[in-house]
Amino acid sequence: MALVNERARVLENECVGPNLHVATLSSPAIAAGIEPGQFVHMKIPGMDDHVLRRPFSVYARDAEAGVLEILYQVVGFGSARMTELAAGAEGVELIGPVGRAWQPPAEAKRALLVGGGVGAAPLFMLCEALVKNGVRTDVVLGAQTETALACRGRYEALLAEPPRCATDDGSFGREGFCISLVQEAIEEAARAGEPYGYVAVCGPEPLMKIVAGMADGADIFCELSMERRMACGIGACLSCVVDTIEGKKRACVDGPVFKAQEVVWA
Amino acid sequence: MALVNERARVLENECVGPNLHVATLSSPAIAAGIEPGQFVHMKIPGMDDHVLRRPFSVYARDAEAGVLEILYQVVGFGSARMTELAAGAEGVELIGPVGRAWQPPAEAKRALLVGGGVGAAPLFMLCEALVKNGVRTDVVLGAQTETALACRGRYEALLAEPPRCATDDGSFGREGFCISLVQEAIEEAARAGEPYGYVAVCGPEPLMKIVAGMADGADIFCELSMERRMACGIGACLSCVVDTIEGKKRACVDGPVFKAQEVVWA
Amino acid sequence: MSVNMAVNLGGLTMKNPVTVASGTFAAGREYGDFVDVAKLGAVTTKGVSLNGWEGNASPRIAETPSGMLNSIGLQNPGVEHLKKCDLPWLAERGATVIVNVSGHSFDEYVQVIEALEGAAVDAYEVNVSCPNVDAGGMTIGCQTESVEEVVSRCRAATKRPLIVKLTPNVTDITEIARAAEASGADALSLINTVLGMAVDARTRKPQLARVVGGLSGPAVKPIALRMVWECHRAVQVPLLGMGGISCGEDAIEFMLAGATAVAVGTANFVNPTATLEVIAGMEYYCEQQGVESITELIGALQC
Amino acid sequence: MSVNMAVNLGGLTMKNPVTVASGTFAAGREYGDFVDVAKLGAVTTKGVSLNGWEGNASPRIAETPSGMLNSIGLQNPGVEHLKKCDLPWLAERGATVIVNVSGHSFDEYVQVIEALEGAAVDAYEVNVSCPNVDAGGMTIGCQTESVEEVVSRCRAATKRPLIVKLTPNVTDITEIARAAEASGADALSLINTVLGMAVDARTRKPQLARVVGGLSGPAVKPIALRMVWECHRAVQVPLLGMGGISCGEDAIEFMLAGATAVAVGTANFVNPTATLEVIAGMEYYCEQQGVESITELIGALQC
Ligand SMILES: Cc1cc2nc3c(=O)[nH]c(=O)nc-3n(C[C@H](O)[C@H](O)[C@H](O)COP(=O)(O)OP(=O)(O)OC[C@H]3O[C@@H](n4cnc5c(N)ncnc54)[C@H](O)[C@@H]3O)c2cc1C
Ligand SMILES: Cc1cc2nc3c(=O)[nH]c(=O)nc-3n(C[C@H](O)[C@H](O)[C@H](O)COP(=O)(O)OP(=O)(O)OC[C@H]3O[C@@H](n4cnc5c(N)ncnc54)[C@H](O)[C@@H]3O)c2cc1C
Ligand SMILES: Cc1cc2nc3c(=O)[nH]c(=O)nc-3n(C[C@H](O)[C@H](O)[C@H](O)COP(=O)(O)O)c2cc1C
Ligand SMILES: Cc1cc2nc3c(=O)[nH]c(=O)nc-3n(C[C@H](O)[C@H](O)[C@H](O)COP(=O)(O)O)c2cc1C
Ligand code: FES
Ligand code: FES
Repeated sequence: MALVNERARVLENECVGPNLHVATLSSPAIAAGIEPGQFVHMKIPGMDDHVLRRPFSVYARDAEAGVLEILYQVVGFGSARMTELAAGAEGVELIGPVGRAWQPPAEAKRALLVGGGVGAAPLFMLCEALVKNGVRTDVVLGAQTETALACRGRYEALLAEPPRCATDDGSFGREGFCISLVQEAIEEAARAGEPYGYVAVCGPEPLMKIVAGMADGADIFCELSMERRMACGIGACLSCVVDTIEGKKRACVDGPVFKAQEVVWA
Repeated sequence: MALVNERARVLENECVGPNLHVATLSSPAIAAGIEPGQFVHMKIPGMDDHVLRRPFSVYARDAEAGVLEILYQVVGFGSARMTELAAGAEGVELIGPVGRAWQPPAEAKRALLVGGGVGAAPLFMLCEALVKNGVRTDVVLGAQTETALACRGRYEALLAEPPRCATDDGSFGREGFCISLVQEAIEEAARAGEPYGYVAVCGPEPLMKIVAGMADGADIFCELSMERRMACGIGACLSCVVDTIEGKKRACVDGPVFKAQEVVWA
Repeated sequence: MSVNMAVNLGGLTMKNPVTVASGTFAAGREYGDFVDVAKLGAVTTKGVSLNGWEGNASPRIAETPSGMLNSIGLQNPGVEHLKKCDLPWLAERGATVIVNVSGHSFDEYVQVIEALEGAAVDAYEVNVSCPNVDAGGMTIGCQTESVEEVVSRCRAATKRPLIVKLTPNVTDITEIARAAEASGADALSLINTVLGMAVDARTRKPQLARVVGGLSGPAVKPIALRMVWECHRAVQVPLLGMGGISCGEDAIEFMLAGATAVAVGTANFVNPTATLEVIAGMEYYCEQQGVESITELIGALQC
Repeated sequence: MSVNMAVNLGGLTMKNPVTVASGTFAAGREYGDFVDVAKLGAVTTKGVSLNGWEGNASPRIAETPSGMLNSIGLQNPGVEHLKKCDLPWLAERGATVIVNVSGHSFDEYVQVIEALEGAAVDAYEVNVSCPNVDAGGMTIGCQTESVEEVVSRCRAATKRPLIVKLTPNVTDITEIARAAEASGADALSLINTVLGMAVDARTRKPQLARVVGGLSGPAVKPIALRMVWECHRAVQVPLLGMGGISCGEDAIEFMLAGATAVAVGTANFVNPTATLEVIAGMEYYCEQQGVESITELIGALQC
């Protein structure tokens, strides 16, 4: 759909984990059009000395109610400011829907989604779509600690099998990074004769790089969502480039979802 | 008293006329020490791209309750932002009490106070003090229109004779500027054999200049309160100088109240 | 009252004084859902070189107080791509087009202009803020000699309006402005970004991969205004003012200081319709102040 | 863990790296209710000339996005007043004192220093951003020749640490820095304010009576950081960094970029205890990062 710059109202803004919040926004036009993996470029009110918007993936949407959810982590000034937006707050503006959505191959019968930290959020709408299309979907989630596995409940409710989880402190699921779970999932699926036809990963770059490598090793088509600092957020300024085998591409409109094989890692 | 930088809480913030508001602030230390004519240098919250405080005279105070009132006019970004501070708002900081207070001569038996626009506010505590000391006090107020005579009610309640008023549009009192009222008051007082021993004026510079001239002509000691853009507000930066017969003086600490005869007009 | 918003920028007729700052608006297509390019005084395209440049490594931007740094490094796909993809798109929509020209050598500037002479271009804006081999790897725009050289060579290559875009990173901008004027510039554009740097205290690293970058946005507005005012008093040619313009009032300030036209850059990022709002804000100002033609404001500062 | 905060700025021992920027703190007395001057690494006094200057007309300041302009014009009551009123007050309180020196001629600089040699002063900061008769009315700090001249003459007049304060309004700050170093500066201080201007669109007047003024505050921080970093790589003498520092993290950024000490200026205006908060913030950073001596951070930027 065409881009819009929509004034959004805050309906709810809840703390859901350590430095983790979910903002629920009324933004009907974008809610109607947004696809899994796309993002919104948010003007946060009350940031007069900050000249840039902030990009956030959409965690969930209700097209009929005209509502978007964003799961966000407090990492700096803007995300901290966001936590102060009370229900009813005006002044948020969203440019959206922006960017390349996840594009799972139509022929993939089984999919593996890997979310590290808040990277679990941009995969949720993808997961819903895959499940709806009858694709058998497994999810691996990693986080620092149990309470940071903020999306786990929703994935559990959606999936036949609960997501496999790892926490750095071992407070839930496997202790350590989630990478071993990914490797196991890929191997198990292959052994069971139902190999994955698609891997989608979102999280810190080192995680994505490793998962991309594993998918490549197992010959599975893999996509990932890249984060870059963004100025315009709509493809004009070339702030956000990612090195790819075809040269520099813009994370905002050529991505944020890239084919893993395209990406040239730093 | 020594200067403090006091965190003040907003107790009330009311619109009292066209672009005129009264903010009531809890600021016990300053409320205890402030004298008529002194001001506070206010840090307004939510102005991150504005690096300066804003100076405001104190309209009224309740030393026991620890409360200050400020009458302010919306003229720019900061004063507009102030109107958004709801009761209970935190984040205001006040440096105070700053500056030279009104210093009516002890021997003055009768005083005339002249307030143009919001200039009526910094004279109110002076008026209270004069009345309390048994000085017969007359007040002349000028404003654009009736509803802008925001202090009138208080002066009326305080004084034996209501203030003489003029409005630009004639909606209350005399039509036109208040200067003719000042001249008349001075002449009447002289005729009645009870001449003024003190004139205090606060308002736009052209008004103050004319009133100072009238007082000078009638040989009455006159003080006035000068406005200058201020950075530090406490005498360090020399941003706020006023030309005087003794050279440049700082409006923030050598003023804001100056003897009229000292001032060299532009 | 209807305000006459048209201005003439050194031979370039603009229906209103507002263009975009090169590099912040690509060639307009990305903003297509927000801004009808025909409504702008002109579209200034992203800097273009002969064969295209890769630009710098990421991160390329950082946010600073009321501003941002960028070290895009003039990434662009080359002049042929501009001719094939962007200029026809702009022409179809009736846009007035200023092409911002870059080069790593004096020859490259001329080659870019030559390549564009047959195309739908209304004016050139020569960006002298590029580091350049002929200038010993230094920025051309910092020395009068290299400015004179590149401007006269570009001048010889075209009869179209030639705007020279100055860098603010100099001791005396009027000296450079006069050199550009003397070498045949029809107009001057200023300011380009101010060299700056941002540091991440926690990681102890520069925030830009390139370490230093160009500062833009409201933070630089006072610097830009000062330079426009200085140049207005130093040269006869008209000025295209920019640096931190986000609203109509900002634009009016630039015109009062001496600009004939203005460009909106960084403001597009936070507000994709900033250009249109600047135009509307300028018209509103004129109506309020009884200004019949916006040209009355050029250099009308009272001091 | 207790952090060693002491630094040595070209022979000046400071108990911590934080001083105030000249002109923003007078000689400390006005801030007496907020800041114990003995807690600061040093107090840098307002620029002083031989017989005192009147300064410019009002309005002298204007607020700009994340910054302010000033055109105080170095108003000061002259060096005798400083000696009689301010230096004893500072000495009584145990402050380390840097006196910022101004002059309208090269001779005047020397005379100010000579007048102060017997007084309780720990170092001089020579402000080369004054317009000067010997520099043809131009700012001394913009040309290497006049910088060399004034610095060598001041150098000859004192054995005390001589800090030279540079102006950012130059094409290449490293050239000026090298000239100052070669002429005997023990340290360099940077940056002074950036020349700017503000316009009131409604009245069509400049906001400053003097039209142009010096930009300071957070807006200039990226420019200041860049210049500190450039000079750190160009000269051996230590640097006193300033420009928009408002919190400990800002100060750390300057040290990482190459500053040995830092000054807090405009931030004092909005927060009268800014200096103390900067010191506390720097200590906190060091504790968090396991830095035992703050000197470890000088120029420790990883790039
Ligand atoms: C396509 C995309 C989708 C994203 N989705 C989410 C999400 O769903 N939930 C979530 O918590 N975060 C998400 N992020 C990261 C989010 O944009 C940053 O956390 C946020 O911009 C930080 O802003 P700040 O003001 O708090 O931090 P600051 O560090 O103060 O920001 C300074 C500047 O750096 C930029 N920046 C800082 N961190 C990042 C980052 N990781 N990626 C891109 N720019 C950054 C900011 O946008 C800003 O311009 C996404 C990023 C991208 C590019
Ligand atoms: C000693 C003193 C007492 C004052 N008392 C009152 C009062 O009781 N009520 C009231 O309404 N106003 C008072 N003023 C004026 C008040 O300070 C300004 O209206 C206010 O600063 C405007 O801020 P702004 O952000 O709305 O305007 P902007 O125009 O956005 O402010 C820009 C800058 O200019 C300065 N400025 C603008 N107007 C003035 C002005 N008239 N005087 C000084 N600085 C100015 C601001 O402080 C700021 O630094 C007083 C001023 C002084 C010096
Ligand atoms: C992301 C970005 C890219 C830019 N690219 C160019 C460019 O290609 N050529 C050029 O002359 N100026 C370029 N500039 C400078 C702008 O055109 C403009 O001079 C500067 O940003 C000041 O205006 P502003 O404050 O409104 O952004 C760029 C600026 C930014 C922020
Ligand atoms: C009001 C004011 C007065 C100043 N006076 C002087 C001065 O007398 N001598 C000097 O060398 N610098 C002077 N400066 C410059 C500051 O010392 C400092 O270099 C500059 O403000 C940048 O630091 P900041 O952004 O922290 O304010 C002055 C700055 C301001 C804002
Ligand atoms: S953020 Fe501008 S091109 Fe991607
Ligand atoms: S405001 Fe700083 S001296 Fe008055």
